[in-house]
Amino acid sequence: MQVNEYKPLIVAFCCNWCSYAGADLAGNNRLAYPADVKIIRVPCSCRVNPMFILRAFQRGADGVIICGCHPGDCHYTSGNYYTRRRMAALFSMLDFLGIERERTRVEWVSAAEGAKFAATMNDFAQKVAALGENKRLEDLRCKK
Amino acid sequence: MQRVGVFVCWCGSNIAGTVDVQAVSEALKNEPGVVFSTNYQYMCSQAGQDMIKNAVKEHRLTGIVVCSCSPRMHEATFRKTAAAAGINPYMVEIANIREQCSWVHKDMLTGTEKAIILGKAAVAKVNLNTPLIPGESPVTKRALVIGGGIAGIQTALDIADAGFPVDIVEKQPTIGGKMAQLDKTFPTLDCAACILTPKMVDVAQNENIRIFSYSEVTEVKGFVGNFDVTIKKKARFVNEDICTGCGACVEKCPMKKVPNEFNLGMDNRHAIYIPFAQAVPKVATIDPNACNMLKNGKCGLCARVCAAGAIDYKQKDQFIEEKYGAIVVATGFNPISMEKFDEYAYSQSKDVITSLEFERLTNAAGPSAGKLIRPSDGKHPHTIVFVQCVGSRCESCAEKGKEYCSKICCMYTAKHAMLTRDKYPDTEVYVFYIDVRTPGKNFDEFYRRAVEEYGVKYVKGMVGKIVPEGDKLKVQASDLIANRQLHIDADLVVLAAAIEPDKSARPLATMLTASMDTNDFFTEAHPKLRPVESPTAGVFLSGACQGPKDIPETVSQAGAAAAKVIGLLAKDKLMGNPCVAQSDELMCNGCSTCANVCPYGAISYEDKEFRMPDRTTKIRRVAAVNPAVCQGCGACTVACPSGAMDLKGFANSQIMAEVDAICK
Amino acid sequence: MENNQYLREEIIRMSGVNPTKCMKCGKCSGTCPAYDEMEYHPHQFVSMVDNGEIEPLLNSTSIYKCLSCFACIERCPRGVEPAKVVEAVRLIAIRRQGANRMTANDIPAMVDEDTPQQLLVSAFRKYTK
Amino acid sequence: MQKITREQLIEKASELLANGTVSCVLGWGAGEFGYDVTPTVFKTAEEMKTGFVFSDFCGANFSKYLVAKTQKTEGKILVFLKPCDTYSFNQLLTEHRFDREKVYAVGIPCEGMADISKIKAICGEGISSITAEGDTFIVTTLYDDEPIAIEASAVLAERCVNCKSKKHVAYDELMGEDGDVLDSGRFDEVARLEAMTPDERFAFWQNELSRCIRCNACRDACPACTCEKCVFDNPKSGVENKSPANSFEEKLFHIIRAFHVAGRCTDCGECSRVCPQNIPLHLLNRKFIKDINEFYGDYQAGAEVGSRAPLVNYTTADLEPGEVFNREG
Repeated sequence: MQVNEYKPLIVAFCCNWCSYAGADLAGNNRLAYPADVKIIRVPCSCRVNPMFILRAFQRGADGVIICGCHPGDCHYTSGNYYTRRRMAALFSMLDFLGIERERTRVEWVSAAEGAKFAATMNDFAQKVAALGENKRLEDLRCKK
Repeated sequence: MQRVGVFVCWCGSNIAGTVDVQAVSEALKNEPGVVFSTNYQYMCSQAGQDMIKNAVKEHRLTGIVVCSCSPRMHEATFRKTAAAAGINPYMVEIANIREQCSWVHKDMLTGTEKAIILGKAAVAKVNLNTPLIPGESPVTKRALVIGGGIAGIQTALDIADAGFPVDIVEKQPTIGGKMAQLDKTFPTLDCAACILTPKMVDVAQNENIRIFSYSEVTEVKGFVGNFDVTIKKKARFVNEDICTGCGACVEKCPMKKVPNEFNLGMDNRHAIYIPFAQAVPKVATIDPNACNMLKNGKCGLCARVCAAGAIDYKQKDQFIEEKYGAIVVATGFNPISMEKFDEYAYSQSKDVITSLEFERLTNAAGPSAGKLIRPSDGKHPHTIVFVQCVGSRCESCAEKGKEYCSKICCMYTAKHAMLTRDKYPDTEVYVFYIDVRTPGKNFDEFYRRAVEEYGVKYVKGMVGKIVPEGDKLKVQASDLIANRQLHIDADLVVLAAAIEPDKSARPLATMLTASMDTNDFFTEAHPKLRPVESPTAGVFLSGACQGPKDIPETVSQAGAAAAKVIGLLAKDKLMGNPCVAQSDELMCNGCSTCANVCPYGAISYEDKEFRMPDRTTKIRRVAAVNPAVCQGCGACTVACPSGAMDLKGFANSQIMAEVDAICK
Repeated sequence: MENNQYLREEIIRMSGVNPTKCMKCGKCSGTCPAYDEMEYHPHQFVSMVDNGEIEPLLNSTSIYKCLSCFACIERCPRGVEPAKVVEAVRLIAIRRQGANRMTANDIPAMVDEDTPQQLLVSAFRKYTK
Repeated sequence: MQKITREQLIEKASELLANGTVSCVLGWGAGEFGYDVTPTVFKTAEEMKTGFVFSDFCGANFSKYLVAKTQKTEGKILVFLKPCDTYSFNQLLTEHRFDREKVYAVGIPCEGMADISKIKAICGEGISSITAEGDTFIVTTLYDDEPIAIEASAVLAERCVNCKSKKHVAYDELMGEDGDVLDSGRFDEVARLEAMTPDERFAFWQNELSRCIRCNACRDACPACTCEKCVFDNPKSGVENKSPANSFEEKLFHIIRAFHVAGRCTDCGECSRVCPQNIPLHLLNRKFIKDINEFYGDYQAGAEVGSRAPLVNYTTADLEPGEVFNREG
């Protein structure tokens, strides 16, 4: 029996208009998800620079998830379409470097989808926890 | 370094029930920059706000972190509090420890731990906040409406009624647009001219409205509230101010074999012409491609018969520059070309016509004076086949048709079929359809009337092929319900051609930096919640330029666009959102990547001179963001490889600081 | 294509149904319990009658497969009453000389112990004149 | 061996200098060793005769130097462009990085360039001269008495083995014949890595990237890296690190660099050519190119001026990031 259960650290970038409101709704409805998830508010999912994601990993995050409005519903018309392309390319690249693909995710959560937000976070946290601590992104260069 | 004050709210037991607020305020005391930290039962209450104001004074705070409910709830409240206390409202950050912490976590330990981390992130961010001041810009109280169809007319009338001057730019010699060409209108069957022409007269007589007919917009500069627009008034070789529209010139003009575009080429007009009797302005126009006088200097008859002396063969294109606060796009639509639909023999037979041509054929002012005849031989048609969805919902043949539903065809086809059966009960009328779409008030009832009362034969299935044979059109079609092929000898075939945005829309969108979809329809700022605004601030959408729509819908949208324009023009000054992008000129490469992703066209480029360390100067292209247009999405900041572009209020360094604080 | 306007009008008169009211949604056929037994289905009856194509219906056994359960009438969103159309076509067939589906001589062969008498009576009424 | 000779290029340059078409020439100048070249500006035909080099070692893509040189030079600059250089040239024009009017571009054919590290792998260090004779290089070294003969085809640079195009997409004048876009196997190595398990891939990159010394040569040679100031040199960016402070940063650097050039990288291969540690950096770029081609349709940066790069574009029907992996099955 493990006494000290491993707790992953998860950074969630949420767009102000849909997903952040969706997270608020999850709160309003008291839908629990792990406290490991820490939310950073951004105006739009397209504000998320790949550097923020890598920085989070660098500083010890075990998983990073980006949430935005559903495609077609972006408050800024097209922001999430750019997010979709950028993150598809970036995540594919991280996979190419041998980093576990389950550590990154993009999910569209509308302001009405409090339940989806909580469910997504539960699922993501569970998957990241199963992977264990993020070592690869932290120390790729580690001397042989 | 900031002097940060931290205020942890209990929200009664909403937060305090799961988060040890005392521990949070204690823990945050030790964060860099924090000089004061406290907690209180209800921070948003008057007492709570006073506590903040006093602390600002007492501890000379420059930044405030409130650990409370969602910023979507009370960010505005606490910003006002900060302003009242004399510090910049954008020096406030909220840590959301209610919706995203106390309400979703059950035990005190985890709740408190997380609240502290969220608080630390907010402190880290506020340390990097800078005071932001929303930009102000004046508003020119004049609107421009581009397009003088029913959409433009209604928008202009509504804006003018509110007391603001409006200019209509129409590329044709008269306003009226497509509606002026129609015969009757569904579902009430009132005649289009009877309801449109009074509005056209209203426009002409309204003191607040100027009409630039036979004109085009050639350049748009500026931004919301402050557009500088150049309008080209094409030479019409007639002095508009003195022409009385008597028509004597038209009668005498010897050049009478010019295809009449108003009747879609089904009859001829003169080289000098007034498009139709109720044209506004009722002024003659000389077609320079047809007029002998303009082509080779021989004739001059119209000048001789004009009692007013309005003919001016030397007239030149005129360029007018005007300032506007708002621009409404109402460029409308056209039926697509049928040339490529060989299967319907449109190019082979004169008796295969489009629905718009059918409108002219049944219009009392049309080429046949309203008598339904076959264009080829003038005979009365007995069997008429209507084909719906010609070029609509046509995904595989992009060069021919359009993938979208043109929306209006089902209804006007029902109207045509019904009117035909009404006036000529001896005709047999077939309508071939894929679906009959009638979502509108009294629309389905209208279509059912065509079937039930007027005996129009609706057949589910498409016409596959039409072959002219003798004086008949052999129509081969499918009846999907009976599951068989039909062969009909028709006298006349009417194609419900898909509609597409006017060709002038694309270059106009470029000028306006307004975005368009792949079909060249203008995109809305939000498809549901801001349907009459373009994402480009100050540009509004009216009518079919935004998507296929019928007259009632166009008029409602026109009114809605006018309301938005009035709302804008009623303001003396526009306050911007200060959280906008900003480019650091020293680092900008001028590569245009940011402008590519900007949904608002807020980014422009200029060549700037820079002094180099070696005292030489260097001219470089750099980006400049117009803060009045930028909405602050941040798409450009990620597109920018050099990091020159940053977003105020959500700067790279601020978000990175939050990441660091969370991950530490 | 056959277009028997006389029979069309006759069926419309007999049934009191206006087939042009049909909007071809197919709900009648969707609800019909005898659908699998029929060559022509309720919606086709309505549409074929409207087109004056009566002969194929008269020659089809579909007119006898209709149970007259009236589910189609119950469900039709336009009040077209397809079963009445079927009934009218059936009557046209029965009224033709010697076109009765059943005669009294056919009855004994159909009787078994479980068959309620009422069924025989109603079938006899329905398939003869 | 190159079909076009140094003398032909000097002759062309002299002609253009003499008739005033150009005021100077941006070309390959002799480097420290016989096999390395350095970007050099020649003002006269005489300067060219002494210092200009054109050989099988002139792989360097000088299009990015136009950004700085056009700013400093009066009149037009003559630049010789191999087919792959023309793509970078166009990409820089797309990004408004220099004034097209200030450049006179002469397209020259390329038969593929030699990779000095492959030669060194055969003859070791201490190369004192390399001469080309037909399809053979004659290499003399300090340590061998006899010159060593090497088949040119055996030491062709990887990027030339997998040459994507012999077609010039930009020029004012063309010397020799134009070629075609080729069907290269340039994505084969990426595909090979993709077929590995994540652990194998991780091990592969750990091995490669752990050699990185953050000399920034890849960035300095890359024709897409023409930023006035790189984010990694900018204290305000929050990721400033001129030299690595912790073990993660090489990776951050290389991922971000590849991401910043994604959709803009023409796959010229300069990054790998100049890497003193022989890290196959071009594979990162090719991964992005391969993905972009597969996700959003074929796109070749620089093929035309003014095209919109895939990552600054979108369609409403794009695949979801989560589908990227499902796609592979």
